[in-house]
Amino acid sequence: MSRITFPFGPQHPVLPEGIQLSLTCEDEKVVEVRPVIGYMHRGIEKAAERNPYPNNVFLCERICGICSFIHALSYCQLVEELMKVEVPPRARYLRVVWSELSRMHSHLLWLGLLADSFGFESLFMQCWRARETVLDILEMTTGQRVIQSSCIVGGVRRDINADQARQVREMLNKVKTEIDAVLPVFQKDYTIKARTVGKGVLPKGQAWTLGAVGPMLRASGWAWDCRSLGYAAYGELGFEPVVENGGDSYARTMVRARELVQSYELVLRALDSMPEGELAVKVKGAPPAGEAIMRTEQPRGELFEYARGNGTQQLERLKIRTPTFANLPALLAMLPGCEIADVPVIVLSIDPCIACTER
Amino acid sequence: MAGDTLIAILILLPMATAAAGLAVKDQLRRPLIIIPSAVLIAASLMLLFQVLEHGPLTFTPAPAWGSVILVLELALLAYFVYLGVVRRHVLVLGLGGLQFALFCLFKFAWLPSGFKAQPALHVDLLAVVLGLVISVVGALIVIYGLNYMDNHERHLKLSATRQHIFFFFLVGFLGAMNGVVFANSLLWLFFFWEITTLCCYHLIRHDLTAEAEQSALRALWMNLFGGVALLTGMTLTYQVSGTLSLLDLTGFGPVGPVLLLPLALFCVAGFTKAAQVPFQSWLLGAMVAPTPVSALLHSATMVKAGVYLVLRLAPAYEGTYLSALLAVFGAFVFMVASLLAISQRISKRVLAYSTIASLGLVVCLAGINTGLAIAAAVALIIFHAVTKGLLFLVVGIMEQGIHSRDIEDMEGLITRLPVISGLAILGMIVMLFVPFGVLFTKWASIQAAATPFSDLYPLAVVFLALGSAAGMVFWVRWIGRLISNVSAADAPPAEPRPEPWRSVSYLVVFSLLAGAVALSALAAPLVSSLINPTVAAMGYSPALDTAGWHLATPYGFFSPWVLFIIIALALLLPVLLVRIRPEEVQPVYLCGENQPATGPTFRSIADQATPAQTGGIYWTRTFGEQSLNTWVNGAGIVLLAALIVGVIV
Amino acid sequence: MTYFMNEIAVDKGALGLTVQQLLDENCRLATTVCLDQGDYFEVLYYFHRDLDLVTLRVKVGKDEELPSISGLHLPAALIENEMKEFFGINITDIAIDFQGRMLLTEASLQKPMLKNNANRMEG
Amino acid sequence: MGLVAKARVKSPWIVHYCCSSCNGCDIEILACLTPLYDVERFGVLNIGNPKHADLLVVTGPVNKRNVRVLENIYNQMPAPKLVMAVGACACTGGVFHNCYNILGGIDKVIPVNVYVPGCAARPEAIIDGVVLALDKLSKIK
Amino acid sequence: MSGFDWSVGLAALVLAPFVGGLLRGIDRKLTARMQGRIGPPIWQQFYDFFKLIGKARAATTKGSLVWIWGYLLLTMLTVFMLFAQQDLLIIFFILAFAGACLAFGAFSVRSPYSQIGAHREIMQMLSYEPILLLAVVAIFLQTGTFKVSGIFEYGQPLLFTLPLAFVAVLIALTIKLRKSPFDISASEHAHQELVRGVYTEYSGRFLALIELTHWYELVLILAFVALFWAQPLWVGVLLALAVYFLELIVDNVEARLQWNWMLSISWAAGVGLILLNIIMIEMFFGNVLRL
Amino acid sequence: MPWMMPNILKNLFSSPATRKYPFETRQYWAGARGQLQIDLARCVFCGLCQRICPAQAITQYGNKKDPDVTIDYNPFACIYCARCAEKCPSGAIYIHESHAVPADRKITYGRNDISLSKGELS
Repeated sequence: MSRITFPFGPQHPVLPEGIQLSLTCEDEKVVEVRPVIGYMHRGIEKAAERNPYPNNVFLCERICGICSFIHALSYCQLVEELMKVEVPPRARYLRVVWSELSRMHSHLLWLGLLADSFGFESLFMQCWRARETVLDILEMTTGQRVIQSSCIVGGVRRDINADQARQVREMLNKVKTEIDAVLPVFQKDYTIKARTVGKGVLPKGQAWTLGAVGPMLRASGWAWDCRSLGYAAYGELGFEPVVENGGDSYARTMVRARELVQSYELVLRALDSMPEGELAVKVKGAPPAGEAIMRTEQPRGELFEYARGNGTQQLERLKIRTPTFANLPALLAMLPGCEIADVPVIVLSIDPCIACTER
Repeated sequence: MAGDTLIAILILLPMATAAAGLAVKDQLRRPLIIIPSAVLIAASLMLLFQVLEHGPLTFTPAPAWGSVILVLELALLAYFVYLGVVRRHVLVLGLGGLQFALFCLFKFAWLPSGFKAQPALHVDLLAVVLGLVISVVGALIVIYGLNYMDNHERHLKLSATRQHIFFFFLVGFLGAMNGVVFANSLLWLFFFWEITTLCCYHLIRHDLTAEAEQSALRALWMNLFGGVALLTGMTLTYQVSGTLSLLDLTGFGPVGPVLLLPLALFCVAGFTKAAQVPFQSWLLGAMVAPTPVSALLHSATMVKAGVYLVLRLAPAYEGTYLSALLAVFGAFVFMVASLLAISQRISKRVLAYSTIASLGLVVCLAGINTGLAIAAAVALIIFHAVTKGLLFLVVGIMEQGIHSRDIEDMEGLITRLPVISGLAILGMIVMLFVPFGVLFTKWASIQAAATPFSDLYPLAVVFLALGSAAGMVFWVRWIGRLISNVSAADAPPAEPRPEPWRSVSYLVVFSLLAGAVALSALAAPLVSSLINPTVAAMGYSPALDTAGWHLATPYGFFSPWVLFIIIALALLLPVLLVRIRPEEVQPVYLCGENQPATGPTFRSIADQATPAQTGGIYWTRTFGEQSLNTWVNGAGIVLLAALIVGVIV
Repeated sequence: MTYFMNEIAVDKGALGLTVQQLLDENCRLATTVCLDQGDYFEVLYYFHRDLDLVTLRVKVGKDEELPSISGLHLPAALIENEMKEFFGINITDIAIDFQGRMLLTEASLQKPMLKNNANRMEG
Repeated sequence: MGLVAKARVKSPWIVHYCCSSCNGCDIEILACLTPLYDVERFGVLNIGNPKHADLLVVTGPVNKRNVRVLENIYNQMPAPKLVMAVGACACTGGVFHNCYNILGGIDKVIPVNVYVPGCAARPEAIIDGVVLALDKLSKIK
Repeated sequence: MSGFDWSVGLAALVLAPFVGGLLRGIDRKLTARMQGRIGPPIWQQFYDFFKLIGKARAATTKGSLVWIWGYLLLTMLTVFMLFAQQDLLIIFFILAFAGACLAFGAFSVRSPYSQIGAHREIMQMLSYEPILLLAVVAIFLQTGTFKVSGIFEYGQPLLFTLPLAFVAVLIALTIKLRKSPFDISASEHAHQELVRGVYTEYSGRFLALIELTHWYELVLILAFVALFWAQPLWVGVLLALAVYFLELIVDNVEARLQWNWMLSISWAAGVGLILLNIIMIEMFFGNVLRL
Repeated sequence: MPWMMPNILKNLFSSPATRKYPFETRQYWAGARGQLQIDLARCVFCGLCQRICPAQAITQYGNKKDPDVTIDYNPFACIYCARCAEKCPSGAIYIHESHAVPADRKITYGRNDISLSKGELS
């Protein structure tokens, strides 16, 4: 059998980010995949040991611009845990609001990119059009579209007042209408099903042992979501993970589609039950010597952070394990045996965030 | 020279040469073969003019020849049985024994002694066209074989040459082939037919490897099966009509229904010889033989004997159920062989499948059985023999240059062996694209198939359309593999000069290419002077109008030479006018990870340089023999059964 | 946070055995954290046990070898490569070894996460 | 040739390369292509292949590994070509200025014609950048 | 071939790029509108074309450039022949040669992307060739000739008796125009796993040549569609435009499929429909050659 | 069933959603972090902004007491987090809602390029 070997990335129209998959194919079937990473590696963990700890919020936000808010949230909660700071309740609710809005924009972005990966340009446009309204909400409430910088150690920087809350509800309803127009396409369109059903299957057992997290794991039948841990205000909002059983790209699409609706409901619920009060507490001093870990649920899965303080303004160690890093082994297990045409779909089905992975 | 002398030369000279070749020293082989080859070509041309001028020739040799042939024939049949015994091959033994027994019964029990099918030989235009193909293309291939076999034996490092045996069968075969096409008496036909089977067997097993032995035995039993069918048909013909003369069968238009069964059996015999589905496997196995064998027996001549028989009998079954089913069967073979060829990466197997497909097309055209169809069939036999012979010979030279038959090893051969690759590409273009002869026949055959010759024509035309598209795939891919620009640094070293570049082999290849191109451009005169008279001689009204050297049917219009000029300009002008300066040459796109070196190399895991490989795609899972063969053979058997059963019913 | 954290201090010789026990209990590796403690490395293995965590704490001398657990648990290969690259910790027999070129290139600062390794200020 | 010069301004095809960006600017560039901003109004196509592109849009700072990729993509683009650095990181290194694997802004590697500030650069700023790039294109003879 | 045929053919050669370019521009505009965008001006294709002409020359091999010229010139030949009312079979054979030239051009560069693209290109040819040939056969069964002139002499719209063949031609059209769901060898849209498939290695003026060829191809294919309503011709032109609009809609409501889907759809549905249509002709409408 | 059909038909027959920037500029949201302005007249040169800036976009040249003390601000390095504006003790740093504009070179405001004392940003 003749072999075709070629690089897929780092610069490739399908991949928005720099990662190279060196593919070896027989006929059009992929038989070997070798990942080459490091195109996005910056060295944030080291830089975070140099900066004073409050500045790291802005650095951590920029680990990844798509899930930027949850990176900031996670870091803030980590330092709060390390320093034993209690966050005011309103801040916790606001954090949930922005987290879920981020998740909505991330999932809509992903749905669009998935559509693009199988050449469905108009669907891509439609998803991104819906997403713009979410970004408007974020810009209105936090001041910026994608990198919100509204979370700080000890609380949040911005409030959502009653007037804004009303506007947010209105705009969310608009988003919901647009989502409702788009989701049936993903769910029912024959050609989309032809491209996603049975593509990149990850059986339940394998999903767990290969370390998959987030929608990947949930699409393989595991009700495993870090939001169940009840950080921020999730414990009070009543949260149930979304689970699908197919384990293929279609199931992952469905998990994200249903999470989109779930996030919409969570935002509304959080806005309804938001207590009045302070936005932030004043944090004094430096992180004491000791360790803390923090796990939050990003749109892509579990974000695991570890910090070690030493009594100075700098952290001694900050370790960030991002969801795509955990999902990579699963991706490499799914690719061999697929067609070249399926590679973009399968790669996108893990919702890769290479900037996260390589930090 | 008298016609009967020419016939005798064409049949006996090769045989005599073959016999002499066994005796002479190796140094003398060249002149011994080249001179008679030239004589053969000249004789066949003279015969052509003779027949064109004076009409068909008939000739019955002295009765003594009949006895000679009988003795030889019995010996031959006994030899097949012997082969079955020593090779311990049940099928060969069974079929050989059956054939022997049937022949003895027929000859000695059923046929009245002294029965003569008169005339023994009959040379009409169809026969002479075939004779021309055999003698000209055959002689050229034999000449080519001289150099090829020298190289071949050098490569195999044989201690003693076996070329005398090789050329004995190869040259002798030419005489037998001429015998087949000139024979009118079915007895004579059967005799020559069996000789071709014998030559085929020995030439396939020439290299004496285990694979060659096995393939040769497969070819043998399948051809013996054909022999049995031929013999049975012959017996039945005699029982039904009391004649053994082809002229009697075809001379008076469509035959009565009782004769259809023997005709169907003759067709089955033709199918085995022409390696039609489900008998295709012997031809594919035969590709282990040295390339001149493949070129001569397995594409240009012997397999043509099969379709020749079908075509020769066409007037006899015109308008019958048999005819309609033949059309469908041929079109089906054309389609499946083309589809199977898509998955092949061994060059000679691609050529073999393509040959089967072309022969299927001839069968289909014979089945369509209209003037246009028969004209297309005759034209296809001519064009196919020249072009496919050319391609086989080119592949032979390539194979000796790179020591591989794998198309994947031919990647970028245009940079390593430019002359021979260029010839190959031209040959394939002649095979595939529009102003050339093969495409002209395809044009005519789609037209012929689209005219409602029977109720089954939609099936035939659909098969033809699918098959011709499939043909595109494997030829285009093959050309694509050849022209991929491998830089000299990446390429595995080829033998710098596999063949001295002005050698006889190249001369043969060049003359075949020139012949193919000239015949294509001059298709109209060819049609008007040779093909139309042939068709008319077979009793059909010629359907091709050649006014102004254009080709026109009642339904369509095609001007080979005008298109030839335009397309040649469209392809040649850019070659001359497009220039790129060295500084404009850029490396290929490799996602930005090009290694700054020659050839497509990218940096991959751990910054290591990794060569980008560009393999061919063969869609093996879809078109592979493993996934298709069961269906194909099943359908072929069903169609053949329908043929026989339908005829009986 | 409502989850349990068990911490087990493990000798590096017994690491493989402990990991195998955890895997048998249907745990999986969440991540590892490596700490440069001056004259030795402290490696923390975090395992998911459903939503809970189990921590293994291993001390490795700077010039000692640490056996890879990727043979037992393939997804550990990436993070082990990363540790090897960032700290120069000598992890042996990694299932997929990037030879220290996974995230860093030849031109990069080598072993960047070591405490005494000066950060390059550029840009 | 007037026609070509005029056409050049009307049809800038972009190839986008994400150096070590955080994706913030990348998704804003994609957002520019989507209905609400629709840079195809200016003839912009995200063509994805440097050999076809006129405008290289780079986000993020250059790191030690992708420096060669960036150079390669730039070299594969046929002249006339422009480079647009989008976002603080692509311009100067931004918040990653003190990361060890970062070389800095992309102008350390290839010449940059248009700098678009912002973190992440807003779509409006990117459109302004494209317009500025078109202005520069019109000056190329 | 009369002088009139010559002049119509030559006029078509001159006008086709304008029509084709404009249609492509309208295509992009309408596509943008279907996606809720404003989209480029309808002259955009011409801007692109002239811009590409003005780019610096760069190439990977000479061979690929030569084949691209062949692609253009042979496609022009088909346009000329169609408008000069020649034999449809020959026209589609030449079109196949032109398509093969595009594949050869991509094959002659040793680049994985363009070579996989070329393989898919020939797979596309395997998919649409039979449909086009059989559609010509179906037309022949109605008009009794393979010549375009015969369709005009036939006098009544072919669409009435060849509805299924027409639908099958639409499938071939989608493949030939590289629209979703069959834009597998090279997409009009940039985001494709093969980068730009067969076009990957061309830049500057050679890409412009490909663009020009596409305009000719578009005109050829739409003219073929118009033949289904050749009398009066303006209805045929409207029909072709309607079909083009339909293609745009299809392009925007489908995901890209894989080659095996394309092959099975075009062979099962496309060829099947034409076969059905031929049987319909035999049973209900009457075959002109048997009358 | 082509499920996308209603969407595209609706789009086709309604006016496009495109914001016609740069021909029409949309109202910015109140509180958007668009660009930074430093009013040197109010600045007390305490150096806090330089210290807390995560991107080191602000550089102070000279000591508070020096007569030629000045601040250099690089909008192309700025990440617009507005931390400086929040922390500035003298309220000399403002955040504007309009977005920062692109340029063909990296203009900095202050010492090297455009003078900050004009207090104007285009």
